[in-house]
Amino acid sequence: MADGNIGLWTVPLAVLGGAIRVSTPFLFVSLGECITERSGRINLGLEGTLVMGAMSAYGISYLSGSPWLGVLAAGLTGALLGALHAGICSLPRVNDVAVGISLMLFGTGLAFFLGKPLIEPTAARLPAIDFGWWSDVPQVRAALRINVLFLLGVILAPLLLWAFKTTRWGLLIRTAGESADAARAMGHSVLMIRLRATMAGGFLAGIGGSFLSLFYPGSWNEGLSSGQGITAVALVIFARWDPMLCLWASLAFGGAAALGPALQSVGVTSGYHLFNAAPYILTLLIMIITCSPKRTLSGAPAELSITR
Amino acid sequence: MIGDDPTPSGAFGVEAIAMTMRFGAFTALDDVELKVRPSSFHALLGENGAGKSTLVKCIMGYYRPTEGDVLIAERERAISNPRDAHALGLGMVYQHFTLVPAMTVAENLVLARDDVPAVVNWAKEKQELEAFLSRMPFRVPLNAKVSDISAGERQKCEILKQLYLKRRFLILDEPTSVLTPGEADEVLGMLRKMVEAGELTILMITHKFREVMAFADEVTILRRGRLAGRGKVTELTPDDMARMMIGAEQLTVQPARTGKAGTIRLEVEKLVARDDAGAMAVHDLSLTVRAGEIVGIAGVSGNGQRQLVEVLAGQREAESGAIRVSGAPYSATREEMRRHKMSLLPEEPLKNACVGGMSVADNIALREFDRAPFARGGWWLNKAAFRQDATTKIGRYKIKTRTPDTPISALSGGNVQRAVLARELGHDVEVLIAANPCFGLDFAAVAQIHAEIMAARNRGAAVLLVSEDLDELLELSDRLVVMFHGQLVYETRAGEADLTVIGRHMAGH
Amino acid sequence: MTTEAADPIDAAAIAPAADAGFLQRHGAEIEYILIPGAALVAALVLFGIFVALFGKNPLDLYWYMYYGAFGTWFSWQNTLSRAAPLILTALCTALPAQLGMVIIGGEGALLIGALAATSAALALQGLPPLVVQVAMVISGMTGGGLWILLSGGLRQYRGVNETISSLLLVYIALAILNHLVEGAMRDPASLNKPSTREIGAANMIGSIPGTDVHWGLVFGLVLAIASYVLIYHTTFGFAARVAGGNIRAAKIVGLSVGKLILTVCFLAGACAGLAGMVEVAAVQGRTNANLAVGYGFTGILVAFLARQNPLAIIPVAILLGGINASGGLLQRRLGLPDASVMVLQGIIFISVLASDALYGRIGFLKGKS
Amino acid sequence: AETTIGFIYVGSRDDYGYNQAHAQGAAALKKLPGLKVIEEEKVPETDAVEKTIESMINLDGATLLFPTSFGYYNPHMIKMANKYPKLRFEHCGGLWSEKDPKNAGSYFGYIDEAQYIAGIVAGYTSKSGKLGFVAAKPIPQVLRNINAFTLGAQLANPKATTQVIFTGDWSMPVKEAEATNSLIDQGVDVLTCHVDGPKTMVENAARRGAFVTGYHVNQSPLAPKAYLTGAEWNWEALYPKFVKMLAAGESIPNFYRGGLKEEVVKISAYGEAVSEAARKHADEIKAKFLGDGYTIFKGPIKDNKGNTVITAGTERGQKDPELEKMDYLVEGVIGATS
Ligand SMILES: Nc1ncnc2c1ncn2[C@@H]1O[C@H](COP(=O)(O)OP(=O)(O)OP(=O)(O)O)[C@@H](O)[C@H]1O
Ligand SMILES: Nc1ncnc2c1ncn2[C@@H]1O[C@H](COP(=O)(O)OP(=O)(O)OP(=O)(O)O)[C@@H](O)[C@H]1O
Ligand SMILES: [Mg+2]
Ligand SMILES: [Mg+2]
Repeated sequence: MADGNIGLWTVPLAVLGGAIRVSTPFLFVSLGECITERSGRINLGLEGTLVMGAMSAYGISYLSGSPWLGVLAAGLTGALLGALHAGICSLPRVNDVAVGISLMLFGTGLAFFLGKPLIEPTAARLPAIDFGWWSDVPQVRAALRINVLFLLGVILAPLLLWAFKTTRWGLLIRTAGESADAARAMGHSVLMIRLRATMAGGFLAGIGGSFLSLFYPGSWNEGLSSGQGITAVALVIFARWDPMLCLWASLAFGGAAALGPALQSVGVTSGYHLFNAAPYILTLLIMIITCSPKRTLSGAPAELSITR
Repeated sequence: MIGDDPTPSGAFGVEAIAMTMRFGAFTALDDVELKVRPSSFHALLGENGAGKSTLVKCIMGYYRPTEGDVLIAERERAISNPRDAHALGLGMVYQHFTLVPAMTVAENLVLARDDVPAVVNWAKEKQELEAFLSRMPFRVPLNAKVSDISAGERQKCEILKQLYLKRRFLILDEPTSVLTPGEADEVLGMLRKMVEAGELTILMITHKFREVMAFADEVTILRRGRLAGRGKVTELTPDDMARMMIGAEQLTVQPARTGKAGTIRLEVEKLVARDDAGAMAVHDLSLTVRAGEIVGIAGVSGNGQRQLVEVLAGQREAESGAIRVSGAPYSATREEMRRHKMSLLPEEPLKNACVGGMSVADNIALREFDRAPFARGGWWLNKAAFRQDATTKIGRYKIKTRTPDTPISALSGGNVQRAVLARELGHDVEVLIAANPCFGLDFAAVAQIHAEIMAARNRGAAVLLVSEDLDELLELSDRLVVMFHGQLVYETRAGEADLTVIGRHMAGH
Repeated sequence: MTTEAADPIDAAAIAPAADAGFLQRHGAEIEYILIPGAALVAALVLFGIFVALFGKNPLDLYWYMYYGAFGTWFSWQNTLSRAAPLILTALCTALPAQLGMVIIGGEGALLIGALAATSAALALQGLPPLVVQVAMVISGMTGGGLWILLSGGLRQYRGVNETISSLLLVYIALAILNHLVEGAMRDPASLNKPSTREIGAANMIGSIPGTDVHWGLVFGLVLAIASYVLIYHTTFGFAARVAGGNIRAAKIVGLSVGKLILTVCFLAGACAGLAGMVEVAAVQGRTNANLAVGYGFTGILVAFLARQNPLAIIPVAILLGGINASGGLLQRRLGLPDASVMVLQGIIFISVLASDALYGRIGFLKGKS
Repeated sequence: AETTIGFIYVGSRDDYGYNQAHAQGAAALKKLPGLKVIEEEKVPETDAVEKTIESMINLDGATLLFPTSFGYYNPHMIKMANKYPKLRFEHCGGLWSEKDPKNAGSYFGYIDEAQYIAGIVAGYTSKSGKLGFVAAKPIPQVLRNINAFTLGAQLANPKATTQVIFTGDWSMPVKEAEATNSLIDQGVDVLTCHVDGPKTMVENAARRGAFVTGYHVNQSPLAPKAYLTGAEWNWEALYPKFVKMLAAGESIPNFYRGGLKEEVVKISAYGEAVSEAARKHADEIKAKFLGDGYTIFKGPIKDNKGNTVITAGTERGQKDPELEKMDYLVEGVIGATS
């Protein structure tokens, strides 16, 4: 052990570390999408928001030297894209799924376009907190170097759950998502509620992007997101619109994503493509086990176009 | 200022002046005037589609009228959305529920307030709600999800919500259609007392003359978007009102009951079915209906009637048990429905039996579209046949629609019902299953549907009629059974039925 | 607006303005051309402003776009080649959409279709090319069809949301493809690009005579028109639209929703699978990771822009093909990065979608009733 | 008149890796008089590249084309070369053979020479004797780099091992970062890679205190302390050479290969962490490459399953076609090719 050789223990440790490292963007995007979908709208464009957030965070961090300013910029960019989505969807007869897909393209394209000069420079990164001080195994220490954003996300999940139950804001979002007629009859503007919810969702997704470029993997390039945004949107449905389940699902997904490389590092090499697909296979299996043909998806906001 | 009180407290009156409302090219309201005096119980009558709901929605600011003004306590007010109306003390129970099904009753009540605190203290709120409920003559389960309570409870919950919100002018859009007559009397009686005490003014839309005669002071009657008459209830008879509503139109005359029950047509044996949440809804239920017989199922809503009808309609899988039609096993396939000449009139037809986005003509053709003349060779659609058949049926069943190509969702509830009637009864019927077929319909439509059902029976159809309206059941049924907790608990011949005995069984005693 | 970039459709729509009665009689049809046309023009103006911010001349931009997409016979062929696979993959989303299902996994069906078609061709080496080609079509379509059928079946028998399952299945299909191509099916001679063995030059389906556009375009056109007929003129399509509009209504008239779901999913997957087969039999000659270039994903966008109407898919796919074709010229002549094409597509789609709000609201097209 | 030269990249031309290296070569051409260079990036390896080539020919008048991605070669570029026999096509990485058109050519660099030297430096620097390699796919070009790197390291430390992780594709930053972390968790302390953009590996390894050697282009600015050296392309030198050959009326050999000596590849300047001994040994070998020649794959060599893949006495020189088909990992590499 002294030489840091921990053999097969690498695998669980990598899965744990991966769960912490890889899950944060999933967590933020899925929590953001959870807010949006709870208000009765689906924003598939969060993939574009994520990439745009990553780029703007990196750019601002590089220009200002402050990664936190970068995070803020990413959030604001995301909120702006969310406002664009909500704005277009509030026109009559406009399909939110289609707008989302267009925004995915637009956000990604814009990020690539503006991000060309940011590929080479190195920007200031977000700091990590060392939670592994108690251990003298370097691998454990590395796995437990945790970013503040991850912790924020972990706190945000129960907070959202609480907010949906006990705050006016949360109750209104749910009302708009469950019955637009009811919200209208109460005299609320469903469009405004959805606008705010979509902006909030975009804000969180943007922050998720900033984690990618400012912490892990920690730089800006065009391949940065290999579909994390769209996968996270799918995770929300998987998590039945429950913020706590979003948290667990994101952690599981992050952990599963670390499985492939970790297994290879201890010599399990055959079928690495299949191991790399583990998160997707796992998600599908869990869905097959937990769903039932007799019931419609429980927890689905009734106004949501995609599950109606 | 919008928010200031019209009067410091107590009931106030509302007037609508020269209201006109157009939806696109269609005029739903044409220069209508309505005057509701303070502390009165005012009824608004009219056929389906007359524009009643539209008028009150304009008053509430839910719609913005094309022209016209609203006076609240004799002062002109700009009401641009329901919040403005709420601030003035107006409240409304909508025709279609506006409770959020996925939320609890308590959440729905609190959320409806205009002053919901940013963070809700549920312990305190629930205490206050309990205290409020204890002052009311009926109760609703605070912690139950709205989707889990019965339609009657939901309706009560809607009304309680308005009282909880301390409205002083209350609009009720067909509040009693899901209540039993007893419940209706209970609810309206309580409201009537509040009106008499000067706490409340009520504007109620209804199709039931009985309620108008028993509770209302004044009526206003609309016909095709125009004012057709108004007056004091004491000075009018139901016949007067009916004439104002339908003009010179003739009511469909219900044919007399003729013929005797024949062989068994529909047989349900030990049927078990669960509801969406997985709870037992229909429990070992057995039932037979003979040709030329109407069997009525009475029961408080939520006792498994819906699930029973859904199984028969093929909308729900039975857990166990058997269904036979004319002796052959039946599993609700298209082939079987056709072979046995089945017809289904489900409740909420727009939700249960129509495709809202498709045209009236398409919806009328849903049962026959894959046969000649609608389909050539069994697969090529003949659009001309669709239109032709629809035009005939629109005329025969008096469906008010602009064209056969209008999407059916643009029709008023009664006319959707008529379109389904045209589809389901426009040909030979051997088995008819009807669930609350007259829910929310005006008396002309009710008369037509009752006549059609009776005619089908007389022609030898086996009819299963599930209804929450005891009057309807007593009028139509040959045999009456009571359903409670998923089981049939009582059976009687309709002629010998005793209302109190039935009521007792409905309540499970 | 510049004249050269203005699209011809727009001009045609405005031409009969002299006859007011005509305009109102054909208001609905004219709207279907006028509104997207106007949205396109608006998007081009916005994009012109965008590139102007980066110091490029918008007039050049419009000219190159027109020239690169439709300016020469070569440009047209370029455009049509790029449109061909998109028509097929768009059908994979548009067909289930009739049933109210949102399938976003056409990419997976394309890959599996390609694998299946390749396997068939490799198994039948030596038989007459026509036999091999027909076998490739059948197995490609079956492979793709079964893949989306999996999503449909999971929804029907397990209640699994088809949107997620079809998306997850894309990643799984890609892993399977890579696994086989680098393992069991690898041609040992494919050194630095792991691939299956070649299907053989004789078995390639080649181009439409007189052009460089492969047969995939014809397949796409035929299937798009067939889908349109199926949906709007046959009882099957009617039943599907009923079930898509309201499942409860479909059941109460005894339609077998389950069978409809499964059949439509199979047909949808078959279209994408055929796209995969065409990529193999007309372009690559074998299966390898090059097949996963996102045709399936672009198809989703095409389908939504076409409002799930199979006929409208054709012009939308051509529009997209044109943008992609002219994208190269923009890079080369104006020095714009590749991403500018994505920005342009994004703007166009957003603008066209937003214009949906205008239908039935254009004053001079409304009849007085 | 100007000669128009078209460059086609499979990814973004500023990816700090493979495509950027080519773009730097193209940039070198832009400085020469009488040349017009046109570029198109992110062209997938489908018929899109055929259309791009034709578009460059038909609309821009290109006469010399550089489709720079491996997957462009067969069938796409071959098809175009047959269709346009008067124009010249130069492909990077392909294996031109006699049956291919004469106006097409393939060039590539023996970058394993640079990797070999990087391996020497890595072998000296590693304390644990464990090296790590983040690779995209188990294909000959990649395996050759892994093997050369390992053989180089074993010159410095006969016990040195290289652990390899395949990410499955050319650009997967999250996977590359995970692979980097997994390797370091296994005790690896010097890493290198063969993916399109090494930035992710370099930065993440440096953050965890490991050393790296670079690939494609010089990444030392990213991690000045951790960067030991790197295997770089030298297209800036090669492309002008090609153009001059054509201008002089000579023909470029259809099958063109070269290493350090031919200036097709180069080595990044040593970082500060490179010991004196390492520099000396590396420079010594480098001199041999530049001089009379040096053979990396000299028998006996066993693969990591114990089979002899190059028998004693056999020397596989750089031009040996067997090396282009490499499908094994040499002894000392931990990992498998499938
Ligand atoms: N949003 C709308 N868009 C178009 N037409 C509408 C709309 N709402 C109502 N209508 C039409 O206006 C007319 C009046 O409808 P309204 O709902 O006011 O009738 P009603 O008198 O309440 O009937 P019912 O007794 O069936 O409830 C109907 O013909 C209906 O089709
Ligand atoms: N109430 C509902 N809301 C939404 N989706 C539903 C509902 N009921 C059923 N579904 C879905 O509709 C599809 C068809 O259901 P079902 O299997 O009952 O159809 P069916 O007509 O009986 O089919 P078949 O008899 O051909 O197998 C299933 O995918 C099911 O998940
Ligand atoms: Mg009404
Ligand atoms: Mg069934």
